[in-house]
Amino acid sequence: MTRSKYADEQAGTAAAPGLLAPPSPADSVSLWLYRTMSRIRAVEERIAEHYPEQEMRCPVHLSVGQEAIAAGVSAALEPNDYVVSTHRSHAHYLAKGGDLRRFIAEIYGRSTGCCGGHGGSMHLIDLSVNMLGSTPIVGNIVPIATGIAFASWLKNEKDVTVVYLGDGATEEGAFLESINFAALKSLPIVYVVENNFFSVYSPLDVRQPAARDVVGIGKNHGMAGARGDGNDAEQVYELAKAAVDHARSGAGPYVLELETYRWREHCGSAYDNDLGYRSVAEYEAWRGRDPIATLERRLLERGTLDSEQAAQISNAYAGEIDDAFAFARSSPFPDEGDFGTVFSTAVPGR
Amino acid sequence: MTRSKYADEQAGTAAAPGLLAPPSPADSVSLWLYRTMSRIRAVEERIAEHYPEQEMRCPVHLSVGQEAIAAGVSAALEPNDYVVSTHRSHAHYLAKGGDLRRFIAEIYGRSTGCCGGHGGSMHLIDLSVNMLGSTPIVGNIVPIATGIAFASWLKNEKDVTVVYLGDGATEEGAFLESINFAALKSLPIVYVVENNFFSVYSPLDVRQPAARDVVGIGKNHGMAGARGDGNDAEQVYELAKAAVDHARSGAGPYVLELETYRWREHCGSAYDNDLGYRSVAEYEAWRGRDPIATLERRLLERGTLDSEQAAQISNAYAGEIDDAFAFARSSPFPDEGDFGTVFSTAVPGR
Amino acid sequence: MNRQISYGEAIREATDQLMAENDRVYVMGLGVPDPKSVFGTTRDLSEKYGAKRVFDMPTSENAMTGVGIGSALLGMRPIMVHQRIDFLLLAFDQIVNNAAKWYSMFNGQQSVPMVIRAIVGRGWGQGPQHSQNLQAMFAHVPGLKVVAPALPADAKGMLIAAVHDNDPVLFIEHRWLHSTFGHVPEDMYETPLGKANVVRPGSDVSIVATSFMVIEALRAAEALAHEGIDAEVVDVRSIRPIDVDGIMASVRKTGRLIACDAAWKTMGFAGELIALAAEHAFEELRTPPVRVTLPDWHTAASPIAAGFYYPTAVTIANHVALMLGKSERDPESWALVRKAPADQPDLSFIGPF
Amino acid sequence: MNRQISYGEAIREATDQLMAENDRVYVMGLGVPDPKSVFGTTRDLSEKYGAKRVFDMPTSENAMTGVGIGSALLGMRPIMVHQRIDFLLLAFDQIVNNAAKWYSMFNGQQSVPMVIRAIVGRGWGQGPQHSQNLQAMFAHVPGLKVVAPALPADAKGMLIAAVHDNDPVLFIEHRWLHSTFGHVPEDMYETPLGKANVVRPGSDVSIVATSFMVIEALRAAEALAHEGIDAEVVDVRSIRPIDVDGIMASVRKTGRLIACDAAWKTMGFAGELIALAAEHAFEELRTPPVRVTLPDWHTAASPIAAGFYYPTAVTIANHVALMLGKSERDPESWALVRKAPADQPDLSFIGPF
Ligand SMILES: Cc1ncc(C[n+]2csc(CCOP(=O)(O)OP(=O)(O)O)c2C)c(N)n1
Ligand SMILES: Cc1ncc(C[n+]2csc(CCOP(=O)(O)OP(=O)(O)O)c2C)c(N)n1
Ligand SMILES: [Mg+2]
Ligand SMILES: [Mg+2]
Repeated sequence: MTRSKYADEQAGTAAAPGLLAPPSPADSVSLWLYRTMSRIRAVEERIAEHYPEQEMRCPVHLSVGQEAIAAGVSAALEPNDYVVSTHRSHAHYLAKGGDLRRFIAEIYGRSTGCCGGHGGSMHLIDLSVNMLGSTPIVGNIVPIATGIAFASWLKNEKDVTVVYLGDGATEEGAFLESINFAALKSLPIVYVVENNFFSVYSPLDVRQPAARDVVGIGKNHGMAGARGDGNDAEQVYELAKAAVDHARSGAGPYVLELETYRWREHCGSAYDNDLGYRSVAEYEAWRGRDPIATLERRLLERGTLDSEQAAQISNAYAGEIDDAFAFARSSPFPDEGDFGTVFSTAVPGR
Repeated sequence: MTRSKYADEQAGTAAAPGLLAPPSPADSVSLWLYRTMSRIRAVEERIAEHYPEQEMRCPVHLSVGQEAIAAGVSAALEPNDYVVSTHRSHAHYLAKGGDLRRFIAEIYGRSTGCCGGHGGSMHLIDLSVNMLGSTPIVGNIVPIATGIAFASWLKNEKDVTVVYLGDGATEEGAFLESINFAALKSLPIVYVVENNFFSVYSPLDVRQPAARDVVGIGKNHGMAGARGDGNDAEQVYELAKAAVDHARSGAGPYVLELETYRWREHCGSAYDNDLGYRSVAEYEAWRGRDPIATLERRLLERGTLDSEQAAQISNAYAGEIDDAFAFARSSPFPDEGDFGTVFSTAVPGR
Repeated sequence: MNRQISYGEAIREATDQLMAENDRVYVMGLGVPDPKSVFGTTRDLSEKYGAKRVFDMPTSENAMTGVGIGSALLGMRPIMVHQRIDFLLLAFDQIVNNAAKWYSMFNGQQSVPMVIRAIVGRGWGQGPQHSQNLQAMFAHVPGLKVVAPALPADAKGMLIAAVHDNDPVLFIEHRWLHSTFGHVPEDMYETPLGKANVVRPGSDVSIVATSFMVIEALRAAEALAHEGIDAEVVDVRSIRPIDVDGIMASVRKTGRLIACDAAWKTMGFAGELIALAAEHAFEELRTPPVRVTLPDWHTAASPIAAGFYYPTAVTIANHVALMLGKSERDPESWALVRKAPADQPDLSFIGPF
Repeated sequence: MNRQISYGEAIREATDQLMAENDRVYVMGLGVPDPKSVFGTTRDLSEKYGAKRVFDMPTSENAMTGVGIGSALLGMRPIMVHQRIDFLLLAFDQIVNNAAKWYSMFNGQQSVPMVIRAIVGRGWGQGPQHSQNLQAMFAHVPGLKVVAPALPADAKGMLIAAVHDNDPVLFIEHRWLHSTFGHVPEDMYETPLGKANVVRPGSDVSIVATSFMVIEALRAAEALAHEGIDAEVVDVRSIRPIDVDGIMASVRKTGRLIACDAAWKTMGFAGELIALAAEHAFEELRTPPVRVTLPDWHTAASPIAAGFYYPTAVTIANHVALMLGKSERDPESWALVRKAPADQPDLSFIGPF
């Protein structure tokens, strides 16, 4: 496995106390992936625990089971690289380094949230880490991402833009229009398609012909691309590294299709296999491919971790999460006066 | 060359008087192609002649130089098959059998026009030959066509829908969305892309990456497709026949990309090489590939026609065209009361 | 017989009867055949009529609208369903340029008998992109019919009328109406498009309201009655065509207009109602007409925002009182008004929507 | 110095100065660098500033709008150009859901300083899909600024103000204005957004007009002056935000309102003006306000239709006369009104447009 910018030290050399802290660049890539996924999982499981209290009064789209993609792609990025995402953006935001407290506060609708309560869970943003936002109209962030990459290109800057999108989003015309322009101008962008085989409760086969190949569609625009196992964080990292390097080198855009599976319901916190839109066998098979357990097994085999350290990491984030929830719940709601300003430049009239 | 439904008789057996009439199913395919192209050319050259009089007070988009596509595709269609088209639809309308008088009257804005003066040159329709309409918003006829094919599919009818679109129209997201659905449902439709290398004055290379392959994009949806010489009417016919047969057999949609070239200005009747957006050498090279002259040469070589007959055909349509222009010019304009009805089912209110 | 069913069930029943009546009717949309069946409004229809006539679609709102239009040209009667009207922003070209124009631009040779069901919402943290009510934009377009029934009986009757109609109809449902109950006849019947309905006669003021605002208006009228104010409530029902005669008859009678609409104020439908009143009831108007609408800003996700954002019965009643020169309100009458958080239709509702 | 240049040239000059001032300004759109350079409004700019900053684009209006927005988030100042506003129907999602909302939905952390130039037309057989004026739909959306200057000096000043502004601005140009001339200062200057302008003071009636209708209103006022009627003409300039104070000051003064807009009547901007007058000038209004607009039907291609479709100075003047109780018009005064076919701005114009 090649090294990323985070890989200044060898695997396993990070000290135990570090294991209890949020993931940091001092980790080896694989350890970073493991810690990042564990942290995202811990955060989302906590959201799921509290969601039924009806105090997070906005939709949430959990990525439990899909963490490897956010982790693997983020590990391949420089801090200045840009990320944007969709309705299902918790993992992307956290993996890019988005502030945990402000995220939880946003779901609780508080003034301390990352959008001050304007956006809710579907509009995560943290400009300090170049997470430039997420939007829930399927596909409509894709042109925005392309424009961000276009601005880098115009300015001759080397920053790469990553946009996450679902398999459903590739059905929107905006996707075709975006990759055509990105390929035309050789923009530094990676389109990361998280194919979890569903759009809400609709399986792929009611939405796309069986032969549809999104990487192939990219190739027919002269765009590089690859497909991979979205539940294998190390594989995702390898693929993403190649994609990001390609984009950064000026060779043009890249499409990465990664297969994965959503464990919990489309929107909300429960499990929904009782609805019957997918088979329990299918679901169980994918749970057997838990990206965190998969990587943990490997790290134990390799001796990068021992089982005590693994357990430590799994539990390492509870305190931080307690704090974020406490912060959110104790934060004030916005005032009436915090709403209603729609213009950045005030002008007369109404 | 295989025979079409029009090929009940052998090439060359059509009697000379027939040569003076509008193309009819009694012709051999190749002769039909030649006559159809000659007729379209004659009609459009007449429009070009009169357009500067400023009595046809609407935009016209001539297809002079591109006639082989309309002719070749139409020769492969059954009368019940459906056709829809774009702003540049004169040739498609005429080749499908659309009424000449009502077409010219429409450009003159008369009540006898095929849209009663509502549409102008960009909205040609003749329901009697299943030419269901044309619209000038780039790409927006493509979903309509897909819906027409979908209705055939729903009704288990074997009629094939053909939609003509330009190279520019394939840049619209609606194109991707349409082919995805057509492939998903295996609809009986042929997407005929007339690639004339320009969108208005913009060449392909400022709009699409060099590697873009519209047939390949179709293939990545599991869609059959082919590319061909759009200035060779017989080749177009062969390709279209295969495409239409494929669609009619239930094997699903088909994309046909045909390369051609527009001789006159994008909109209007003049030549516009003086603008400098394309080289005169390029233009001359394409004029050297005049689809009518190309086929005429072949028919003469084969002995299907002699030069006298060829000349006869070239001049055969003048009378019909005189009549259509006279009809149009002598037709009344619509009355004020002919406008303003926007609903088919009247309801109270405003 | 006074059979009471919900608004959502009324829509399902209408669809069922329409599909049984005419095999050209089909239903498409994201989630239409899925286990949640668009809040139950398409429940069991795919089982009953088959996957060919009741089907899910790709997330391709623009082209799929065109697909509906194209199929309508061949005699089909598509019902397209959107869980949120916001998604139609992607389909404006097909709706405005093709559906609304086909009939007149081709000189009446063909029409587009297509119904687009679009749900609008309120509250529960939808945020700025999943909460809009875009009816004003559609109502500006000649050739489109836009309806927004408030009562279950009208939901059924107007959906049937819409599918029978030869023109494209945008059928707007408010999510908070789905669970409201009312008398709905079992047989098929049409409620005419283009006609408003006086749902509560009164003499002091005309509260002219759309969709869920009719419910708020009725609550306000009830509370106001306890304070001796006799409000007439007019259910607009048809956003376009507008029943100018029907609505103006009420305004001329009372001389006072409160125009209620759960959409942005500026350039919204409430403004059109006021413009019509100024043109058609100039002499009769006794006080300046008033709009009760959403403010001119984007829905914020925070639950606290719902209280500042959505006008309610209280808002309406306060405006009426002010218009009639009553500065004091009777606290007693407020017992009549709904008690639930501003982002929830009632306490039984569990998010997410 | 009283330099007279055309409206089209004013736009070109403003763009040139903006690009020279700030290298973050770029111009994109179909045909922007082509030989016809969008009716000359982008002439020579690609030669001067290079193909990276002045470029053609794929026929992908939706995504390219998003590209503009995304680039604006990184500090660019895109000017996107559309030869017809109709094409924006494909980009509603990006404009409404992203451009107009980004600033408030992300709590003011970023804004979208993007300008979209969109041309509206009149006449010459454009037909139903190439002739719309969709400003009302955009003006309904909080967070969007929509301007439509009528005079060359405002075209320059408002384009400069729009590009300097941090919010998305839709800049609407009427094709028939491009060839009108007026005094335009050479230096860079801003004409403020959000302010109407009294272009002809008067006391008898307020003719409040948008875009090319300002020209028709001025012609009408001139003709009316010969009949002893003193009309005030207000150029709206900013469709949104609306200068309510400025416009209402005029209506309050004259007590009469003719609202002129070259777009469909129902749910159009003229209706909003009348609603505002009913709300804000109720006491002062002496006669019912009147809309002068396009009728509620689709543009037909036939040249004969132009005469039935487009309101002109004559339409306006007739309405004013009627409003003032004058049943007879003075035929003399009509010598002042433009003589050209209804589908042509002047006799020098040669189609197609
Ligand atoms: C334009 C649009 N259409 C429909 C929806 C409703 N919707 C919300 S999330 C979603 C699923 C999209 O599927 P996919 O892109 O695969 O993402 P996933 O939820 O699987 O992560 C849909 C259809 C929407 N938000 N926007
Ligand atoms: C949505 C939209 N964008 C732009 C235009 C302006 N326009 C009219 S014709 C045309 C050219 C389209 O090129 P192509 O599809 O290749 O057709 P061609 O004219 O070459 O036959 C354009 C861009 C339009 N009519 N609709
Ligand atoms: Mg998915
Ligand atoms: Mg072309």
